[in-house]
Amino acid sequence: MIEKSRLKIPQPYARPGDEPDFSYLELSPAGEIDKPQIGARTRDLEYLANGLVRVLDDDHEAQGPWNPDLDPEKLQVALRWMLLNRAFDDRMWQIQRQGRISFYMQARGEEAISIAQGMALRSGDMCFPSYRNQGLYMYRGMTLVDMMCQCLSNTRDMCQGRQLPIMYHSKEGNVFSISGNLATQYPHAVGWAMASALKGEDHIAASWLGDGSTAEADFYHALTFAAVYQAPVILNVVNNQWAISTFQGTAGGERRPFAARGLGLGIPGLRVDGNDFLAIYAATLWAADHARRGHGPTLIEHVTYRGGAHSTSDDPSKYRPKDEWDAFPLGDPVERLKGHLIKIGAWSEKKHEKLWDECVEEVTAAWKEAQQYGTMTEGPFLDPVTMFEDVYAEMPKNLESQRRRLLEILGEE
Amino acid sequence: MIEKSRLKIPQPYARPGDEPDFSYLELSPAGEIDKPQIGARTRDLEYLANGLVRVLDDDHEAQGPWNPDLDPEKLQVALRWMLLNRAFDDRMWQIQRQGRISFYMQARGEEAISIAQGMALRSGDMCFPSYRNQGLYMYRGMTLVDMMCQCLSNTRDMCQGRQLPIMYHSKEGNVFSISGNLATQYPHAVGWAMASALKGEDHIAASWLGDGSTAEADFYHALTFAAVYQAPVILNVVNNQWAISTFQGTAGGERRPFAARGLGLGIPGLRVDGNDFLAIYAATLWAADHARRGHGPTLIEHVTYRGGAHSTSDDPSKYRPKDEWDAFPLGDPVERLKGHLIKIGAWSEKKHEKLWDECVEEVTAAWKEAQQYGTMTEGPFLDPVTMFEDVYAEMPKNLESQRRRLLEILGEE
Amino acid sequence: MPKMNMIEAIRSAHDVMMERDSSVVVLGEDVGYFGGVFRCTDGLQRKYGEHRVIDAPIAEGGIIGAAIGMGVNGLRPVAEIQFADYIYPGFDQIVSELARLRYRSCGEFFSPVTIRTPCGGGIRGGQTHSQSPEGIFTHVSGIKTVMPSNPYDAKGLLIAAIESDDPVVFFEPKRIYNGPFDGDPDKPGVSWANHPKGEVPEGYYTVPLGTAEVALEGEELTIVTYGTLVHVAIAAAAETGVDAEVIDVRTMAPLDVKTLTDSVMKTGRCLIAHEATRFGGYGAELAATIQKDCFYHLEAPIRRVAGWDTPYPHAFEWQYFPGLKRMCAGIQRVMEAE
Amino acid sequence: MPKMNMIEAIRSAHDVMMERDSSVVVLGEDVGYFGGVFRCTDGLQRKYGEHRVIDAPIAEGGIIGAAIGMGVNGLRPVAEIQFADYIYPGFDQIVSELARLRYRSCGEFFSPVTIRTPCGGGIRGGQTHSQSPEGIFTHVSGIKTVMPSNPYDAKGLLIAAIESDDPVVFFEPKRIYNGPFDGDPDKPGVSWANHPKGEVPEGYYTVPLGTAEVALEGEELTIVTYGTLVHVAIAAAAETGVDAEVIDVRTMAPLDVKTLTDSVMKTGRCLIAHEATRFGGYGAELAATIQKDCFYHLEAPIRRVAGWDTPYPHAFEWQYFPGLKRMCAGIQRVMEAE
Ligand SMILES: Cc1ncc(C[n+]2csc(CCOP(=O)(O)OP(=O)(O)O)c2C)c(N)n1
Ligand SMILES: Cc1ncc(C[n+]2csc(CCOP(=O)(O)OP(=O)(O)O)c2C)c(N)n1
Ligand SMILES: [Mg+2]
Ligand SMILES: [Mg+2]
Repeated sequence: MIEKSRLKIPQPYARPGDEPDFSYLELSPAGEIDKPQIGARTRDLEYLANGLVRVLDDDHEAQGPWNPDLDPEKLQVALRWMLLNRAFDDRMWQIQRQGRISFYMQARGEEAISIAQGMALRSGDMCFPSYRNQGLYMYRGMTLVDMMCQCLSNTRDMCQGRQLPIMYHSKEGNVFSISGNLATQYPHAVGWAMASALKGEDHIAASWLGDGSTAEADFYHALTFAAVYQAPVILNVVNNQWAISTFQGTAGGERRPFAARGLGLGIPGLRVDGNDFLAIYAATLWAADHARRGHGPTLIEHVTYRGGAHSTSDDPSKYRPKDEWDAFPLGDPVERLKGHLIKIGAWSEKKHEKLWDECVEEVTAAWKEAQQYGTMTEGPFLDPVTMFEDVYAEMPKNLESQRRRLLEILGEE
Repeated sequence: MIEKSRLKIPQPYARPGDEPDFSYLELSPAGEIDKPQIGARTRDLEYLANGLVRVLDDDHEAQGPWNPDLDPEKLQVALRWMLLNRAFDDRMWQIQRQGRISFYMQARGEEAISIAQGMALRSGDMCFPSYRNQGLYMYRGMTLVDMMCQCLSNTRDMCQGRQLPIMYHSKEGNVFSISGNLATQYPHAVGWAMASALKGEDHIAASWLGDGSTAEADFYHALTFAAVYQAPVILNVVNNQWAISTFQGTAGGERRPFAARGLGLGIPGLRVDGNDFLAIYAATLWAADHARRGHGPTLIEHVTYRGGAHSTSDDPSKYRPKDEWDAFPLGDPVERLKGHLIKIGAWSEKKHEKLWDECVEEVTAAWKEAQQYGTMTEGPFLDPVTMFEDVYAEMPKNLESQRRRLLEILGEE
Repeated sequence: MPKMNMIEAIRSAHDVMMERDSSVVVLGEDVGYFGGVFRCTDGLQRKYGEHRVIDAPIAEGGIIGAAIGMGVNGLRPVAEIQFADYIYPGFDQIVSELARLRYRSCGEFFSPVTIRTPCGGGIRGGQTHSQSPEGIFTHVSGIKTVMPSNPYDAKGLLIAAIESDDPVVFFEPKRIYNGPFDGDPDKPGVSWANHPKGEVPEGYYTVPLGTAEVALEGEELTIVTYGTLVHVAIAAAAETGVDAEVIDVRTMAPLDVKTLTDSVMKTGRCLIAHEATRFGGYGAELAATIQKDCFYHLEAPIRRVAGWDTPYPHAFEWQYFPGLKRMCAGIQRVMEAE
Repeated sequence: MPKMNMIEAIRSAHDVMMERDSSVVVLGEDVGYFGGVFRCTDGLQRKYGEHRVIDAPIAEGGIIGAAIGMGVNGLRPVAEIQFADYIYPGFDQIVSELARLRYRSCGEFFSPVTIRTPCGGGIRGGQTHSQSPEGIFTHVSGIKTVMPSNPYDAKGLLIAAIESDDPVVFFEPKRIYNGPFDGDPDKPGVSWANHPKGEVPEGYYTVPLGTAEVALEGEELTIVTYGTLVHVAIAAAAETGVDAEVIDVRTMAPLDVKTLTDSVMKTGRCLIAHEATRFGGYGAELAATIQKDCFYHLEAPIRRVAGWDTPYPHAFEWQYFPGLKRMCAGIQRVMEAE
């Protein structure tokens, strides 16, 4: 009975074998989008959801009202973090491929988001990240060794072996615990921000999720609560065009940008070039200011591209053109920041190479150290009976006796 | 620690003791809003979510491009259904107050919506109503006796005593079963519409929920699926200003109208005077046409007022001004249609009174008949062991044996 | 000692805790200005303001999700879900987040949310205002599940729940909000005023989570139950003349196994009763545990009296509800066995 | 007879039903072009087109809600939830709508949705890719709950589920997608090719819902289990030398009580095993029912071997998983009793 189907099934612009096609992406030239005053009426901000806030133009120059005018030194620092993020990902990917950790997810192509926003937020602001925000943990003080130990589930693992690799958490750094369940952290960020406002503090919260995850209920719950209580929160949608094998249109991104998703609730949306460090930084500062001054939430859509596989469990050449990233009109965030620094005379290819080598070395050294705390095959190992801890604040009797039982069983070995 | 709270807590415009205040309602004069062509670009339809489609002006004249130009006879028929709806509600309310049914919910003040939309849709279109759409069941052929028998849980109850009063269903009339859970029917309507398109049929679906219910996940799921697959569906938000004790701002209606809720997904929104029969009829025809011709979903917000208590379980004078309805600028839908008919010379006060009396009599006669099939206190009674049926298509063993057990226990009496 | 019904006791628990601890905030549908559809939060907003007693959008998932975030930021949120039948939209946030946060972050993050929700039938609520879904929560590690059967316990357990750093799902059997109920709907309503557990201290006290209570001492049979059915069990003991011991579980998870098994070892017979549907319900866990620990003391099979495995039908709620008659029949069956 | 692993068998069930019945449609995350993250729908979109194998937004609640509506409009939707751990956002639609629709409309409306979802651990998935939530569904009247343990049953049960006018939640133990697994992760992987239940007819056949199967005959002890643990139980029987009868429940609800109780009446001893956490799990229902019906035949308390009452820890999955060693210990304890 389906032959006569009139249903519309969204189609990605290119599948394996097709020419990559990003003509669907509506772009604005760098510098073109106006920057509104903090406190402008929400209705007057709607244009921001349709345009694309860009600072870096194709010649690597910073343009227009969103240019945050950062010192070259600060930009060099940013570049270093982005490179470190990439070097870390490269290495961990390789390590997973060697079977030395069970799983991994990269941020390749999206590094500018975590680093720019990490830098634009204050340390007292609380971050509720998704699994591609490792850069946030790094920038906020988590050592590479600690991150690797988490991925190894070894004796220094902050998660004590309980979580899949990459599911970090950092109370100290004000970065929340990553969940395997998509989008669930979004309403937490809003609740956290509401509490901050209730306490009369001026810390804000920020959260991140992917284009695909916007379809989950929690995304909407977060928008609703944020709008109703004008919670001081920045809600980021990282639109990297893909959600595993489905393109952003499957999440409803075809007719209006994700930045517009909150307009119906009166939440301003900023659509930002997600591969442009300066634009992200400026947009985040704007949204943070907006929130901190009591004007409520902002939704930021970062237009970017998932440069690698979804995770170590899939092969993207099965569902999208192999060379799609090369054709992505917003390029590679690392290359673009580098190009800008070179353009303004604050960087060189040579320095860049050296920095990259440094990052790779730093990662190598960390990996050496991390392994000392144990690997999947070699000790020291975590004590399995720790698995009964932290289910509750105090261990109840059923867990105590199960713990004893496991000890008995392990003792028999 | 909360003394310094900076959180915004939404405040209704009036509470008991306050002067009613509807200045927050953005109104447009009748006839002012343009009527777009079917197939216009979604972006060009955004203005419809901000304005208010009205046909009947304050002098009871029909104005502007949305005037559906209906025959007076048809309008008389509509008025009759609206009056019957009101007479039915009045009576059932009274009956509940006498303790003869356990619960009731009225549609007072919202009658135009069910009747106008029931009339504008085709009989093959499928309706997924909320609990204030009794008018839809009536218009689509359910007899008052059947409705009363449902409310009585008597031997002719279509629900066989399983459901609270008002939770009707009508396969024949293409009106779905009402759920006690808010908003759950919304994605059903979208799935139904998707199936219709898949089968190549041109039936559309329609669903209804309240302003408060828009906060539920299912509302958003429905919007997302409808947008992604361009499902032929009309999604109605009946904004009657209140959700039990909370005003529409608690659901996020303060900054943008509910009609705008789907704009971020590219779903056109029509904000309609929900007490204006002609406007609702025209808007529904437009949305139905839009859907049937393959242009996908429309969200219609009906701006109306809940004229009565939420249900027989609450007393609205505890949370809103007693005379708030009188101050509601869009009036009473029955009075407005009546006024229009009188204005065009097709009606009179006298005829109206007579019609009302007829409706009351019809209700009285139905109530007499309905009671013959049993009341809460007097037989005939339904057989309680029917409660084990329809849990599954065939009764599994555990239910069979529980059924026997109940028979045993009842036998002991 | 003041007399309180369960609604007043619950309100008083809120009041005591909001007074003592400024981090306690209340949120839910209609809980603020209106004071809740069952009036459990009545007067709190007037006393503590709109910033501590917050009317929420109708989104159970959003309420629980936001409460988790508030808890992470140092507050102690008490969230009301208007009916237990409407808790499912928040189920993912409860199971995947609230219950798991402490574990997955090794205690670095946790959120001490208390979720209160009225459950059970007997008020002509039909299938969507009568459910008892506790058995779905008891299977979820990381949360505590509580159901009081009287005003004294309700207040003491609720205070303990709010103070607990663990998340608690707190079920309130709405049939006994206003008075104990022995399962016979034809009798005139009884008030808590004459019930010893209707005496409730004004101030602060706790009933510790994780402790069952012997509600009636006896030697011949143990009835393990909770919520409304505690009263039905006591009435049935009187009606049948069986010298039954009635145990009020109070906290379903973590379970106070010892109080149960001590009793069954003494009596040798056990009946389990709850209002929720039988199949796969919490009573199964009770039966499984008791048969294992008391096997050599049991003189008869453990039986369950429970809601039938159907939705809760509006018109037949008294045929559905495991009332006095079915409780008596259950007692007799267990007593007759052997 | 063709050899299939469980993935192929599941795919084949889809294929057979899509071929026979044009109202069968498939929807889920990544099920279309990509063929599913576990490849269970691979090739179906190529064969049946994008209108029958539909890539859905990442919204489990939306998927199930839309599927219900499709079912009401005459389709037979098969929805995949990518991991059972992610079924909770759809829980309300399953419990409040899918399970209740036929009942509340007295059969006028119903929706024959099948929800497939991979469950269980043993693939290093950590706590959010390893859960076995069947016990939460078995308590919900109005849905059927199924978990096959081998390719033959997987195909036959899935066809029966798709054909059923009742909604079915169909759990697929992902650890045995590619081969049976006796619980020892250090042994090399085994394929279904050499297993009798790896022989799967190409075409249409059904395994009726609601029937358990004796997977291994024996006289001394009954092990009641399902899913992956069927294989662990059989291995443990061999390892311990106990003449155990292993019952594969296959359909958890409605339960085929007779096959279980016949066996336990014969053997007099019973061990129940599942991978889900023990407390409040489905094993409790099995124990409660069996102790009641077989009380006078039981020579020892019924014991449960199950996942610990914690989330599923990534690094300790083999200490968590109720593997060969714990199954053997369980057998021994039940055999030693008395
Ligand atoms: C509730 C839930 N459903 C499904 C999944 C499985 N899953 C993990 S990642 C993913 C795709 C997410 O895509 P997107 O949100 O765009 O993020 P990206 O991976 O592109 O960064 C899916 C479906 C999950 N983890 N949680
Ligand atoms: C999931 C769910 N949550 C809560 C309720 C309780 N409840 C019933 S009606 C209602 C208010 C609904 O308000 P609105 O959507 O505006 O509809 P209205 O009653 O105004 O027509 C609430 C909270 C419910 N029935 N279902
Ligand atoms: Mg993505
Ligand atoms: Mg309303």
